[in-house]
Amino acid sequence: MAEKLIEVKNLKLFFNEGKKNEVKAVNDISFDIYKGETLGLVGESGCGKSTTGRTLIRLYNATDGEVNYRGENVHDVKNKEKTLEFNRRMQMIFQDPYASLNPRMKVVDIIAEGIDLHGLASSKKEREEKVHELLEIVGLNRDHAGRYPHEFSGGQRQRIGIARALAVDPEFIIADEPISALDVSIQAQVVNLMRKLQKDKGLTYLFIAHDLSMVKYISDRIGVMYFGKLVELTTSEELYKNPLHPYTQSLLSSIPFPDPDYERQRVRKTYDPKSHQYTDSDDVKMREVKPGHFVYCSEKEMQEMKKTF
Amino acid sequence: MANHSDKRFPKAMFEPAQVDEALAEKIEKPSLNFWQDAFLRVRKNKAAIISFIILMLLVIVTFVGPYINGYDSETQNAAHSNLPPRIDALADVSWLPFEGTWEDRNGNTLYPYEERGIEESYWFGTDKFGRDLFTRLWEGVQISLLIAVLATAIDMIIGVSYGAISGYFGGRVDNIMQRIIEILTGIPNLVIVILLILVLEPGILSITLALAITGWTTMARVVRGQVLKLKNQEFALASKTLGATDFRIIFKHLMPNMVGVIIINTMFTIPNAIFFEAFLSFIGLGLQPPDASLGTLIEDGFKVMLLYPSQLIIPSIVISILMITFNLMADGLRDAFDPKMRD
Amino acid sequence: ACYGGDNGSDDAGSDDAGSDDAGSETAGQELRVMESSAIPVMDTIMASDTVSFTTMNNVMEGLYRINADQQEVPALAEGEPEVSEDGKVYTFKIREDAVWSNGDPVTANDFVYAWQRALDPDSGSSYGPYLMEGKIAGASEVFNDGADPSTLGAKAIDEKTLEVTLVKPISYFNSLMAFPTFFPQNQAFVEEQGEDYATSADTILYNGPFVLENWDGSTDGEWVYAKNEDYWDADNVALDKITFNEVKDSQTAVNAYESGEADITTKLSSELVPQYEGDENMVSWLEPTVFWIKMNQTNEALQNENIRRALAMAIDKQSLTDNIFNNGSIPANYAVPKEFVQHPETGADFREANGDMLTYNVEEAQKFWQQGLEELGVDSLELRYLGGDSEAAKTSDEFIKDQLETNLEGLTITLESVPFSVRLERDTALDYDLQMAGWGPDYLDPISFSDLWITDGGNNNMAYSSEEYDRLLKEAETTYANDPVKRWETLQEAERVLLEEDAAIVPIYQRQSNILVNENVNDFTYHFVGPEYSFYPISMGE
Amino acid sequence: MNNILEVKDLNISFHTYAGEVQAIRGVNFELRKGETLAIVGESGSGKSVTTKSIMRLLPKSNSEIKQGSQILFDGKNLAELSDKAMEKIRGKDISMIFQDPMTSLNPTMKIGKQIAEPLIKHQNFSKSQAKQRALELLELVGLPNPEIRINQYPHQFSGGQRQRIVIAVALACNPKVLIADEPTTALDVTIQAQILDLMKDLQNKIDTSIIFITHDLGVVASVADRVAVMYGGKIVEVGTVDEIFYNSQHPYTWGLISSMPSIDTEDDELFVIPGSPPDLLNPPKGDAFAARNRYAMAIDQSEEPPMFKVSDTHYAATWLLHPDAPVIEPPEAVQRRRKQFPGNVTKGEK
Amino acid sequence: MGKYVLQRIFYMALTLFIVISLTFFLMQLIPGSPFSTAAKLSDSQLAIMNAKYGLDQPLPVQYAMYMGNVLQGDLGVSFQFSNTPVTELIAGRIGPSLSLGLQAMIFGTIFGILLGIIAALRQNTWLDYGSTFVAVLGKSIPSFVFAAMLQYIIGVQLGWLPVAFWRGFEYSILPTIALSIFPISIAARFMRTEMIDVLGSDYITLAKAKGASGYEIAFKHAMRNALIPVVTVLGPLTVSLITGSLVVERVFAIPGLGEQFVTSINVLDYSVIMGTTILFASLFIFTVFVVDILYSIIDPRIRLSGGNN
Ligand SMILES: Nc1ncnc2c1ncn2[C@@H]1O[C@H](COP(=O)(O)OP(=O)(O)OP(=O)(O)O)[C@@H](O)[C@H]1O
Ligand SMILES: Nc1ncnc2c1ncn2[C@@H]1O[C@H](COP(=O)(O)OP(=O)(O)OP(=O)(O)O)[C@@H](O)[C@H]1O
Ligand SMILES: [Mg+2]
Ligand SMILES: [Mg+2]
Repeated sequence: MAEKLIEVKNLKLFFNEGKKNEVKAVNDISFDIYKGETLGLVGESGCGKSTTGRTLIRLYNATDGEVNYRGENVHDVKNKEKTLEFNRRMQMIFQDPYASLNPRMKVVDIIAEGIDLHGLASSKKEREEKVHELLEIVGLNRDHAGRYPHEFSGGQRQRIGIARALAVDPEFIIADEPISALDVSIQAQVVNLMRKLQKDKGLTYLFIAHDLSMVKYISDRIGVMYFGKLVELTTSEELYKNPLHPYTQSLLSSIPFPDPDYERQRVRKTYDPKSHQYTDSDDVKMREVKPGHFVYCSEKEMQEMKKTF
Repeated sequence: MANHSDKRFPKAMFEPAQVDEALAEKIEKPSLNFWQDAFLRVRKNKAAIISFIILMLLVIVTFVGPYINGYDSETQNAAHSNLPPRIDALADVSWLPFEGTWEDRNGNTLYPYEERGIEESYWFGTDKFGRDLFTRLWEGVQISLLIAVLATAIDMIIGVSYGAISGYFGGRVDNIMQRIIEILTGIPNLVIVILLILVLEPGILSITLALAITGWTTMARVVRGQVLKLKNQEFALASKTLGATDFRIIFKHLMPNMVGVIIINTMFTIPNAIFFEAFLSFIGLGLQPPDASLGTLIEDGFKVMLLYPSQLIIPSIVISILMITFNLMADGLRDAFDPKMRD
Repeated sequence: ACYGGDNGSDDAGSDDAGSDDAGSETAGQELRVMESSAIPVMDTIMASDTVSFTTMNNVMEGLYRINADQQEVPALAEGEPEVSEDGKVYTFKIREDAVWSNGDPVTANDFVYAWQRALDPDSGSSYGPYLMEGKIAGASEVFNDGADPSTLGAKAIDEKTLEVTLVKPISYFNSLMAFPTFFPQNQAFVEEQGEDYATSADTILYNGPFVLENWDGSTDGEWVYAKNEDYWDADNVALDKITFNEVKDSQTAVNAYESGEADITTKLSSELVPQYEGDENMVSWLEPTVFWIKMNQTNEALQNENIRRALAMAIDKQSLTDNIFNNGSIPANYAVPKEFVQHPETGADFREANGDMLTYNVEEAQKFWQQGLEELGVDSLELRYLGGDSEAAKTSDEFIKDQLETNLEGLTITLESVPFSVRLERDTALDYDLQMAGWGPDYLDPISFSDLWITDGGNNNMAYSSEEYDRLLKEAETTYANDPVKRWETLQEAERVLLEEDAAIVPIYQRQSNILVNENVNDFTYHFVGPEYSFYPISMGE
Repeated sequence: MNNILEVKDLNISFHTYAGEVQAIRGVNFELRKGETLAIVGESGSGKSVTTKSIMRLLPKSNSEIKQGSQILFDGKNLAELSDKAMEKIRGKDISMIFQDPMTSLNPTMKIGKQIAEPLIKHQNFSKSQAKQRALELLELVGLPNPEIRINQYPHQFSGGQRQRIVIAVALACNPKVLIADEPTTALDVTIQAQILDLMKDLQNKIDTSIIFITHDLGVVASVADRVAVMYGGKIVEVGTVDEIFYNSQHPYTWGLISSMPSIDTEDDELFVIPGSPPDLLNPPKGDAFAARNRYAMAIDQSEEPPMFKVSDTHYAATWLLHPDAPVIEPPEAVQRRRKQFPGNVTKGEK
Repeated sequence: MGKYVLQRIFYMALTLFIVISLTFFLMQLIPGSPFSTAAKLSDSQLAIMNAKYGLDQPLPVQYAMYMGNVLQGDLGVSFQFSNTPVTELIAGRIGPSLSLGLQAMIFGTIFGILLGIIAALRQNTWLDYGSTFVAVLGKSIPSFVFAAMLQYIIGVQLGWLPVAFWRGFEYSILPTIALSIFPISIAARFMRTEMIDVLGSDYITLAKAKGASGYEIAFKHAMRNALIPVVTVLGPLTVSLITGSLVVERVFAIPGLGEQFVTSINVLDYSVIMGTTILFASLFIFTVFVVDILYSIIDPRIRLSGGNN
């Protein structure tokens, strides 16, 4: 595959480290993101997806492990220019649209902030035009530029966040549930846009979401997280066809379909982490069960999985 | 639900048509920034506007006042000491205290103008040196306004930045900066001021310096508290991921979210400074007599509060008007900076 | 601790009984007084302030006491002392019936002990040396040179006989004996209490008309006198109880007075006086305190007598006291106050003979001014005026500045108002041109004013030096020491030299004290020097 | 009909500096006892505003419920109720799950307390009972370690966890009407399914009526009895869930259905409704959707379409249903999508 | 937390040490000595006195001696009240100041907060303006005027309450009111502005949705979120109030510390100045610490260590 853009090695992030209310939000995960691909990240809510994303972009300092961007550990960069450079290349769409918008700033200034910071517009007019363009890209209209965040609906706020991230022409975007608050048409619009940008500019995404059909549609590969751990990682096709980890299976069985009749009859699988019955001697880790298909399992489980195909 | 399908429309109306989006009227509004916007909004706050007008009138009077009645503020005339206010035009309006009389402790009315055979009228009366209080009042207000501006500037420049930096960077920086404030506050003001008397000539410069040494610490601590509260909010983080410098985050993102408390605190700084000045003048570091300020006029008037109440009441009314209009304007501003408020 | 219900009720019962007793006792005469400060010290040798002196004067007693007519009358002294021919040795008999509140008799040794203590450098008394040096034989040696305390010229001849030897004859020595610094102390008691002596009402012995109650030390803002039944003259003390409160603000005092919470106010600040003009409850008296401007003669311009004279005559003092202060203070055209001392024989006031000097006269002043300027060869002068930071000081400073600048063309005055400690420091360092200062005496004799201005005198501090003046003072103190009339005239002559000839200082005003005294307080008694009030003559009633 | 809630001619505007935003322009619907009404629609079309107005929670300072609007609950017009009376209804009879869980929780109050509060207030629970119940609720919404979590502050939770807390708050008092504004957007599908089950349970037990706002048509299919589709401040189509999924009439509904990717969508591009949403500051004349409607007709530009009846339960506001209008087949994408529905497949198999 | 507290205690001690040292030296720069104010001392007497109290020693020696004593809890003796130990002096005077300050603080804070909350709830109504009016007047009319008017009107004219002195609760009412005007106006003004901010937040809407009454909203939900500036300012104000207010003590003839301190500076009573400074500074420093802790209690998002990551 193509060049590695991001390499995450044994990343750990614990909140309240060492205290009795310690939370192991991200507990030793490793994965790579290749240039130009979209890596989907799904998993139970609260399993550490946002935290992973936020650590990649250095909003949190990793407790342990590395995040290499083009071979450089982002947590080591101290130099100002480098930092600014990273900030432009790597962007984040926040999960919480409202909290991430300054209530005292107008939409135009929120979106243009990146433009201003990185000097991407040569004149006021250009700046304004860029903002308008971005607004339209995300399905808002230019009149919205002069309003304040509280005047928007949830989905509209989300789109402002997206426009803000896009404004700086980043090459890697961490999108933390960027579309969950949008109506399907706008979702489609945003996803189309992301795909188009990816095609045109070779953008790379870490796409965190719950809507599995959307994740599947947009992602090249998908990682499944459970409780601070990455439990399965493979291409999206493979994941849907051959979910190996029981949590993944449970997840897939729960996808609601837009068909009332079907929904009335659906059967779900549930996942109970105790079912693994790991013992201390089991060396549970990510194992490549099939080429390109990694599962978090013990040796014994791997053998069993292998038997299925 | 009513069904309108029976209503008849011309057939032609059901022809397919392309609706041009651009047809929808688009009124381009001038794009204003946060501050301009706030200004526009403050204009709609009635209390603020009335306050502003009163304040402006007051400022005008302050600057022309000393020249309109022909007295100057410094000439002493002991024979005319402690005269009550008398305005000839208003002397007959009984509910206004401008008849030129005092009342003594037993409720007897005294007629000092008549008793002393004084022809002139002093609109706001005279002080114990027989100086015209009308002229002195406005000159005093000028000085006090200057002090207010100074104090505000110090608060804004030193206090706000200091607090913001301390709170934002946190950790060691905060630790050191906060300890410095503690030290500044811990050393008795009076000791510092007395030392200043020794090295400085009295005057505006000394007042400024005295204010600059300690006047801003409350502001710094208030701002720091707000910054601590705001700095970890998502929107600040979001800006950080865009590469905003700390400076920018502080001033563009956090500051607009704490204008409220900054304004309020300034409103406390101003009267503090005005009376601090009076105190400095009293101990010899502030203004030199015969110069007066609102603060010193009030202090002087206070001493004769029961005998010559107008000497206290008039300057007190002026400072109250000043402060109330200031505050209502400040509230207006505060609301204007809050985009959630109705237009 | 035990909180048993029974115990508690027992306690309550006995408390009740106690307060009943107290109630019947205090049903008598009670007075409520406001004082300008708490009592800083109750150790007689350590006191240096009016409130302490006043308290001591009422709860203790010395050989003499000043009465309502400002005359000294024997107190602990049994009649007048025997005075030696040369006027240097006084022999006092001490009353047989004088006792301390612990029952001990007051003895001659109590005086000797107290005075020796006052001169012990380790005790840190300031008034001891100040009042004894140069007056009582051996005082200076004991204090400065570490001479044996027993060499002090104060001896107990027997239990009730005290012999005092002076350095020189002192005509006002008896009145000095009314000053609390010279009060006796009970040696056994003082030594027993040690460090704790006089730190609260319980650690003091009393021998005066009252005893102190409820006083917890110098921080206590409220204290009480109770009648001393053992006082030798207790029959003539009417009041049973006096309550004191510290009140710093005179407006507050007036308010408390007006609302009936107290009977006697502190001294009224000048702003309050006009309100009570003509009110018969306002008691006013002219204090022997004079305010003047010192002119520092290290300044070349002020060495010029014409300039000094011009300054002295250019200030309308009458206007200051009448229009600005308006509190009964009077303009001072003299250095020794009015209504302070009287001619030893005729009883005429000091002022009667000497009259006014350096009175306000603008034309004259301007003439002198021009002349002075010519002599100096300048046409304008700039002088620094060191003022105080008290209210009255500021008022007069501002007025004087205006007067001088208006009346003397070419004069610029820069006001420098500084805190008291700074002013004194600059006074000592002669770091000023003009300085407003005042002086209140500690004993009733003109010399307490006159000796301020001798060359290098402790309070001169303005480089004034006149051979003539020094000579006159020396004469008064030595040659005429035993000739009161001559001495009197010499001191008057000295004042003339100081003012009329040399125009050395600019006298400004003499202060008047005003206080409000409830109308049912009879025989309110104030004093000019040392202790301010005596309460024992007071009685309550219509 | 057993309507627990009836909204009649609801008009709501916001007064902003830019002018009057006419967020809701004549909304009518009713909610029956025990049913789930799903509201779907364009983001910004007024779903949240409508539901907030039922609770009378719009910001007082700049919103205005226009004269004539009626919100009938239990025979009372909520639009005109006093604040005091409203307090009694809120949280007890009607409760609401807010869209933005991050900012909806009080940052300085432990979440346990936030859940317990309505219990103590409306159900007269004691403190310890309320705590017990709060623990149960947290368990029910699938939050692990509730004993520890109950004493934590909102910022210590992930987005989805907060959403679950908000749900717990809303469910606390067994409300008669539950308004759920995108309650599961931040949840993974397994938890989402749990939550949906929870709501159904509630409904079965106490006959709660639910207004369910969501963008996820899958969820709609799974929970809704009836569906209302909103666009530009109006309800443009309403019908039973089957009618909307299998026989939708409004071109906007068609657009929505076409835009959905399904698990096996392979297209390069997802279908998008062209154009941008109407500007509610100056709402367009006629049909607000006209500008984006492939099938727009001349009349759309001047006349607002009324609700045309499709069946007793199915109405749609589009001139296409006018007898004079040309008969139009739903776009091919919709037809294909309808066929693709897994339910269809199973139906076919049956 | 424990570590943080320990660290702060160390810094508190350090700060106090610096304050003491600086005050010590600054004070010595003021010309004069405590004895020079007694004009009647001759030079030789002065010298003896200075020697007695060690004031003739070189400054560093004096300093070392003083610090040594302070460490042993000995604050020296007053010069002005001859030989009274400073600790005794402060102990004898702090009582009235302390109880007055606390009363004023408690009353003022409660009343001020109420006033501020009412103003915020009824923004731009006459209630709001009225509360602003009260708060502003309280601050713009100097305290000496206010205190004197209270005394004159309520005490003298109406005779409702005692005019002066310190003899029991009744006597403390007027001075308490006079003092409380500071906390009232501060609490009212800050509360108003912060409350208005807070009342606009989503979580207040949620609280309303739960059926909380106006009272519950204001006090249970909004107040705490609005408290930070109030706490910031009122904390240290408490210290100034309990260590004595010159003006109020003077007007109501209350034997408190405020008056004492000012006099001690005027007469250069070194040890009293130092003693009072130590008292004030340590209380102040401690209060600032408490305020910082309060921050993190009030708003759990504020982290105590305040580290910047
Ligand atoms: N406080 C406000 N001030 C001005 N306009 C507002 C305000 N609140 C909402 N609006 C506007 O009202 C319209 C409807 O908003 P609403 O929140 O109901 O949308 P929604 O249908 O819930 O959308 P979403 O699915 O994105 O949450 C939007 O256009 C929005 O911009
Ligand atoms: N500041 C914090 N302090 C303590 N714990 C935290 C903090 N922030 C997050 N957590 C915990 O860390 C875990 C992971 O949170 P994270 O936000 O990464 O979840 P997520 O996978 O994004 O979930 P969701 O899909 O619900 O957004 C959660 O259990 C959360 O409670
Ligand atoms: Mg998340
Ligand atoms: Mg919404």
